[in-house]
Amino acid sequence: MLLRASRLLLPLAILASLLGCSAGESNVAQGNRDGILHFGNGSEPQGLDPHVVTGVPESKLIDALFEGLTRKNPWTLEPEPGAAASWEFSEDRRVITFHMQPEGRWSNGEPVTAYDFVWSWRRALDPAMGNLYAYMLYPVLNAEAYATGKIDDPELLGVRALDDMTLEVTLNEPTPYFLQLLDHYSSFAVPRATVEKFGEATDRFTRWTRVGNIVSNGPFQLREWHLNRRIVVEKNPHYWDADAVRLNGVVFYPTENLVSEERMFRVNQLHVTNDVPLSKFPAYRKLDDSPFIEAPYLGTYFFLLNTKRPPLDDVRVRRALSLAVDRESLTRNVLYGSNEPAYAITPPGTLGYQPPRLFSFDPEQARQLLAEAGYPDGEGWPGLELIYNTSESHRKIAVALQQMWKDVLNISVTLANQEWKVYLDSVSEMDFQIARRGWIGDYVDPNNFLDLYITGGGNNNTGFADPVYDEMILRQAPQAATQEERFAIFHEAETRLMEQMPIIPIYTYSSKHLVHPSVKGMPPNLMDFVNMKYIYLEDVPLTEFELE
Amino acid sequence: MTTDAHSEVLTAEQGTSLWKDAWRRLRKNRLALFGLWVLLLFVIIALLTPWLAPYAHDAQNLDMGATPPSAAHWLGTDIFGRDLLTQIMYGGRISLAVGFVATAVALVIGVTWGAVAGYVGGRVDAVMMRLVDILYALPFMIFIVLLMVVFGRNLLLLFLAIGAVEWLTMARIMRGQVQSLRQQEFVEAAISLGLSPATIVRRHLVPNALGPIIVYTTLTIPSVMLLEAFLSFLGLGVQPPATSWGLLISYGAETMEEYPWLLIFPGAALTLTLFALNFLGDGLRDALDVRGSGD
Amino acid sequence: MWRFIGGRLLQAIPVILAVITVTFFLVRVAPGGPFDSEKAVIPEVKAALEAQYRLDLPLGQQYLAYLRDLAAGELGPSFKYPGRSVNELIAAGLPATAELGAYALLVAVLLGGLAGVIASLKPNSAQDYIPMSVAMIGICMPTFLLGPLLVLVFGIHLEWLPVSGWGDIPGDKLLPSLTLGAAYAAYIARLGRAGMLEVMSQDYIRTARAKGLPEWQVVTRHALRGGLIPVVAFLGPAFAGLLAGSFVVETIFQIPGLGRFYVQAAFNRDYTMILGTTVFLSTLIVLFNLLSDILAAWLNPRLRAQYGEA
Amino acid sequence: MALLSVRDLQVDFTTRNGRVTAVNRISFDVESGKITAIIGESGSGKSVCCYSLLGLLPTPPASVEHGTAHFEGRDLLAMSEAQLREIRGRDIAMIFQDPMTCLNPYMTIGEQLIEPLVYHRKVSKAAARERALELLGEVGLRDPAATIDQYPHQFSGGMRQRVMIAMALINEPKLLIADEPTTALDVTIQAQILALVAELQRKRNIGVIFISHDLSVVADIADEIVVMEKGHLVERGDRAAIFERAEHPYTRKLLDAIPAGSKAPSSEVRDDLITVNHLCTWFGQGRGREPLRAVDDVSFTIQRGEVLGLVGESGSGKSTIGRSLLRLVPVTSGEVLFDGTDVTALEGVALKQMRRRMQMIFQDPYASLNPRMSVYDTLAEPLLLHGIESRKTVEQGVLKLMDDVGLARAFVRKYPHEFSGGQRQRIAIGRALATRPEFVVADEPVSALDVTIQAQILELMLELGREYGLTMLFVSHDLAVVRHIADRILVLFKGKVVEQGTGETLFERPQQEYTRQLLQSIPGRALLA
Repeated sequence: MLLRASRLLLPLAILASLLGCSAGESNVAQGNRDGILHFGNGSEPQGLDPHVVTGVPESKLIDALFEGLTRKNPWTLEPEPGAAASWEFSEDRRVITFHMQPEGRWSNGEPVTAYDFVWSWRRALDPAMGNLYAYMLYPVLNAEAYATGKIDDPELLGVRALDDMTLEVTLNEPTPYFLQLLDHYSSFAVPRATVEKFGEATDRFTRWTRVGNIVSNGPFQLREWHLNRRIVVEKNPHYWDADAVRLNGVVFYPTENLVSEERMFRVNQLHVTNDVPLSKFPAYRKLDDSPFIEAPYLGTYFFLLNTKRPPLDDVRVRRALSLAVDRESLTRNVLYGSNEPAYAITPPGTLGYQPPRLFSFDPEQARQLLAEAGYPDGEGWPGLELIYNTSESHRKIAVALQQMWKDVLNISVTLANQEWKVYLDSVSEMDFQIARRGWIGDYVDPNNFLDLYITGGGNNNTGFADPVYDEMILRQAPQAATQEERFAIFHEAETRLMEQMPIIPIYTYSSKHLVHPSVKGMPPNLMDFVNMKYIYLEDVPLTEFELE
Repeated sequence: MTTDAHSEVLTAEQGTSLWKDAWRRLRKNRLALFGLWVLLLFVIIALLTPWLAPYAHDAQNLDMGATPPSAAHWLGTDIFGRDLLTQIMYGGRISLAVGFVATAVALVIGVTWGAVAGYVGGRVDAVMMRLVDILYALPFMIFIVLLMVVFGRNLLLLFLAIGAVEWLTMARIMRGQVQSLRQQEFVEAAISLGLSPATIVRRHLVPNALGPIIVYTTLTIPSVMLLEAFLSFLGLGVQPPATSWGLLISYGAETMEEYPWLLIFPGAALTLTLFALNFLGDGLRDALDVRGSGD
Repeated sequence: MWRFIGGRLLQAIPVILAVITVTFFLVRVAPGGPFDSEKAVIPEVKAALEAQYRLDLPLGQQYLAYLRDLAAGELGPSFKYPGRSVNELIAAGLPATAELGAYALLVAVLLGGLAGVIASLKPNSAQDYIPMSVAMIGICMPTFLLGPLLVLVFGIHLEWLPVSGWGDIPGDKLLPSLTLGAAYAAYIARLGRAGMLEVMSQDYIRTARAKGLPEWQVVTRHALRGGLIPVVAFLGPAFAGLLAGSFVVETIFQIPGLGRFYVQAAFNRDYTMILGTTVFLSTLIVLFNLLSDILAAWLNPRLRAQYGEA
Repeated sequence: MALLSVRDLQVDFTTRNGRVTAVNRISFDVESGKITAIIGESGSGKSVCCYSLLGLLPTPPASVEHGTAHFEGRDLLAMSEAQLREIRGRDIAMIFQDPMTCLNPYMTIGEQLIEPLVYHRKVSKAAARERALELLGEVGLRDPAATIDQYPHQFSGGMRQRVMIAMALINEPKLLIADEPTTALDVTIQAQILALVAELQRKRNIGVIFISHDLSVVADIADEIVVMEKGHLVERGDRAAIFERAEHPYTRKLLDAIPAGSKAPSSEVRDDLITVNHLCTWFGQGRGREPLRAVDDVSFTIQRGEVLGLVGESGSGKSTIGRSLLRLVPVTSGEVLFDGTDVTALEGVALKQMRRRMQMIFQDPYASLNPRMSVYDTLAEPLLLHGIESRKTVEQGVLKLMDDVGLARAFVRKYPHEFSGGQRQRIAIGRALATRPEFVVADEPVSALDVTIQAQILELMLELGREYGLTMLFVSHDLAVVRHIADRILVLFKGKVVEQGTGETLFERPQQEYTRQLLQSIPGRALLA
């Protein structure tokens, strides 16, 4: 088929090349010369208003354009000065005082002040705004009450400006990870004058983020925005640390199609890809000086078990299912070894926290548990359905699991893929028996994973309810005196969780990118966080990526 | 000018109906017969797959993932280490069933609808065809998702969903045919004999409009097989470990550089079916066109 | 003629209205809402969002409000892209899609027409079988396969053409047009062949030959016009189909077109966007069907007279 | 020396059933300034013979096996395609049978007319157009300047044939081949076209080959006549020799087939089976336009057992009357009483029962039979529908019908396309008679047939009419045919009856100018007289 198609098209292509329609200088070559990074960004961003949008592609763009009070260091993930030059904690660690960057400027030259943050946080929490990420600011005093309309007075919020350069934030209780939240875009400041020029403060539909209108305080400023084509940002001369910014600009491409993105990279049209097709891993790994960069990612891939429905209401069945999964084989063969098997909900190594490991692949014990539950060798098994949202890799994992359960336990599990929104509906309504699920951390702390399973939690979705667990997560851990003590509580709680097995953890996520050798200053990290400020391009000779 | 000569040369042959006669003609068309045999072979293989298949269809061996063709696995294995030949055989069951049944659904609805609209004409025709226009313009994706949710997931629904989409074009073709046929005198003759409209449509119009319908049908079957893959992808239709040629091809397309055999063999199965169908369809059209075979 | 066009446009109004109505209620019945996301949404936030999009009103009122806006030419704000109106998104996506569709149609007509005519001149010979076999494969080769395959050959291995983009690099429009046009080229080849075979057996072709015209003039001057009428009748629906069906090609080649919006809107439950694109596309379908009828009439004097009278 | 001299021409066809010799060693000459007529039935090879001279036969299946054809000293059969192309349309031009299909419907007649001139003589388009206008006037087209840019469908059949003739003559050819140029036309038009051909031929002194199945057509114009039967030349000679001293039995058969004489009027007085009162059938032409009054206030009666002839040109409304009687077209006003029942008011079962009693035979035996139904199915359908035969006895019923209409029983499983036109018309008659009707409308049942077949079918209809006791409405444009079969004749003009009477009275004492015109158009009148 290939042969015939190419024969048919050959004359046309020859014509095209005669007309001088050859590919010309590649983006990478041009970019390396001019200091422009060509960045595969996954999909077209919803928008650029930090208080409106959600999602990863948006975060990459907003991180380049805006800056929160702090900014993560991409190597250490420690908060370092952003819009705030320094900060100090009160005795009880409930009050933080931020000192603004003296040279902090918006891209129109206006100074960035503490008042900007007060105004912006009020906007972010305003119920009328409909900010899906408002809860990121909930540790702030009265934030939740304000956001859910229980109080109307923004003055009661635990954020106020002492003067232009000083911002005081009061928390509900000491929150060790609070500084981490400050580089999430829902806590960013937006330019009040610009926003109000184009409409109401809480109007989601204004044009203030368009090219020519938008004013931002990050290392870059918006230059071009062609829907579904590219977004171009250029260096912001008013940025307080502009001297440290080495890129002259970044071009973001909405690369929806994995295969196309990889091909763009292969012909040097992209410096960095957003993702890598699974099947390309081996070929790229084999290359010398491989551009294939993989790193653990703060997220866990797992399956939700509906503990309200038989036979999954029996903990022995849940454990049998989990023990029958050969995670080693799965990650090695289906995922081409780019992920670590997971045996608990929390990814290993979140700020030094190590999750408990209670079990491993154990067919014998799995069979025994199932027999105890009343289904010896699968006899009398009522059947189960596993749902997953439409995706190639979800399908692969589900298919592999289905067969493992059949081989080990001799039980049948049927698979059903669902279109994304249907799947979301099924999960939130708990209209499933087993459902594929993943959780990506918003900040580096075990709490972000463990508080999912408190009784009635919005993201619980398993019917799991354990008052002891709730007590540990909601009461004991926040009041722990030290991080060690806190982690110990978490460890105990997670042990309880995994004993009752409302979820079957499968593997820890990893971030995968193809990164051109010329790109420097972009270390892989647990949050897959890209700090464009530190990236620079080295003019290395262009390579042809000859894949086998 | 040769008709006289022919009618004298030909001797009387016994047959009973257009269809028997068509079959007699078809038997003389070697390409069409080839098509028919290939299709029959595929159908027989599909029916006997549980006994013929070299491996169990869901037997995985993750450590043997994606191996090229070998003595043990003639067509290689997929990424789960499942035998590709087995997969193609089982996939054929689904694809052939979907292709034939869904197309049959479309055929029945489309031909009836188009014939009635074309024959009755006037306001009835206008309303019926506007309805077709409306269905054409509805967002297909939403429609499918809704079907899936309202009726759940099963193969029968898949047939209906595909049939419900494909009948539109069929109806348009049929209507055009009927409109031109009903001008002909033999239809007037049928009316003056006192035949009911339904009988006229069934006996006089439909058989004469079959040519383009058959050709369109042979084109519809393979595209239905691919549409099935798309729907299965959305969640309507077959679910793993069951598979179909369309699904195998779309999976194969993603790894065409690494594991070309995963694309080539299912693609070959579909292409072979397509050609067989086409030969058979052209042959059938010629066989039913009693005029064409005269000279 | 004007009367005929006017009548057809008038007929289109109830069709489009019905499409709007069915779609409006269909999307709201479909499971999953525009604000569902993987992480649980706070009820108060959801309520605020629904109020902003009028989703808190009774369904009937929502519908009437939508129709009122529509009458004013307003398709409403997009759910997925806050701050952008559906009008703006369609306007942004249309140029690329229309251009792609036009090129694809050009490819389809040129390649398909040529193949069909060539095949028809010597029926049942190699000159017939080869282009027709290619056409058959073309009909069945899904774009999701053909596109990557072409890119692999011409973009990656031969490095003649860019692998993606639209109007960025010279030549980047060739492969997408080819990919999208292939299936239609195949259909046109079949239609053209059948039409030409029909015409070539007509008496007036014999007349033309009796005049002593060379065969190529017989074909081009006398046969082509009649033989390609079925093709022309197909062009309208084909162009509408190209516009609505360009999603896969747009995704493969990273083309900033309407097709991506159309399909993603369905996945995102972007109600206004689904409705907007559907209204827009169904209007286009009606218009292009009309256009191809007019074109067919222009080519066929007998029909021209009929419409002229009616 | 003759303009064209054909010697020993043999043309074979390769068919699935082997080789068939369509033209078998034929020789004849065509002189400048003379009309040579080639006469024969369908399938006699007369057209094949002429087409082979110009290389217009598709090869294969046809092949010229033998012979020479010298045109101005050069052998046409030995020429290359390119050389032949030089001659076609320039030195030898053709006109064909059906002017409806022989003109390109997608081009204006002007474009088509100038084509040979521009191509062969390299004349400029403007000059060619001038010449075309001139010629169109010459062939009798009114207002050429206004009509030259019109399309063929805007012309009547006769006018199109005039255009065809102009197109053939535009290059001043030396030889004109006219292949049944009047067969598809009404008699009145036929007479005009024949006169035109004869006149132009005399004026330009060109040679003409005139192909026809009907000896009477060429009776007035042919100089030489060649008679062909099944590929063989059976007789040739000048006009007088053929018409007065024909020797070959086949030629005699052709002469005998020319319809002549009136049916003896029946003296029996019978009751009226059909009474038509003030029948109007109008066709709407869209809003705001005058309806087309196809049938305009027509009244007449038909007695039981009578054959009523209905004569008129195309468009006179004669077919519409037949269809109105059978409710095949909606009647605008008036009543049609059949045995006392108003047919126009019937619905449902009553209509179905009435249809059994009234049947129709159509003009075009190619279109009036369902191509996908065998003779058996076609005849069995009405028998079963009206319960005339049961499933068990239907086969006998079908065979009986075939016997009645003179079809061999062996053909029972064959399809329409396997039959000749005459045989098809027999099937159609069989179908109409299957319901044992009392009344039959025959709409030009023989006008698409060769004269010899025409005679047979007319005989058959007369015979069956007697046997079945049929009442018949016989519609035709040809007075000679109607006179032969009808007891009484109505002459129709523009939707109105202008004259009626027996064949004798109309022929002897026509009252109306229009009737006289019709009479004068009958070809070969001299011959009949």
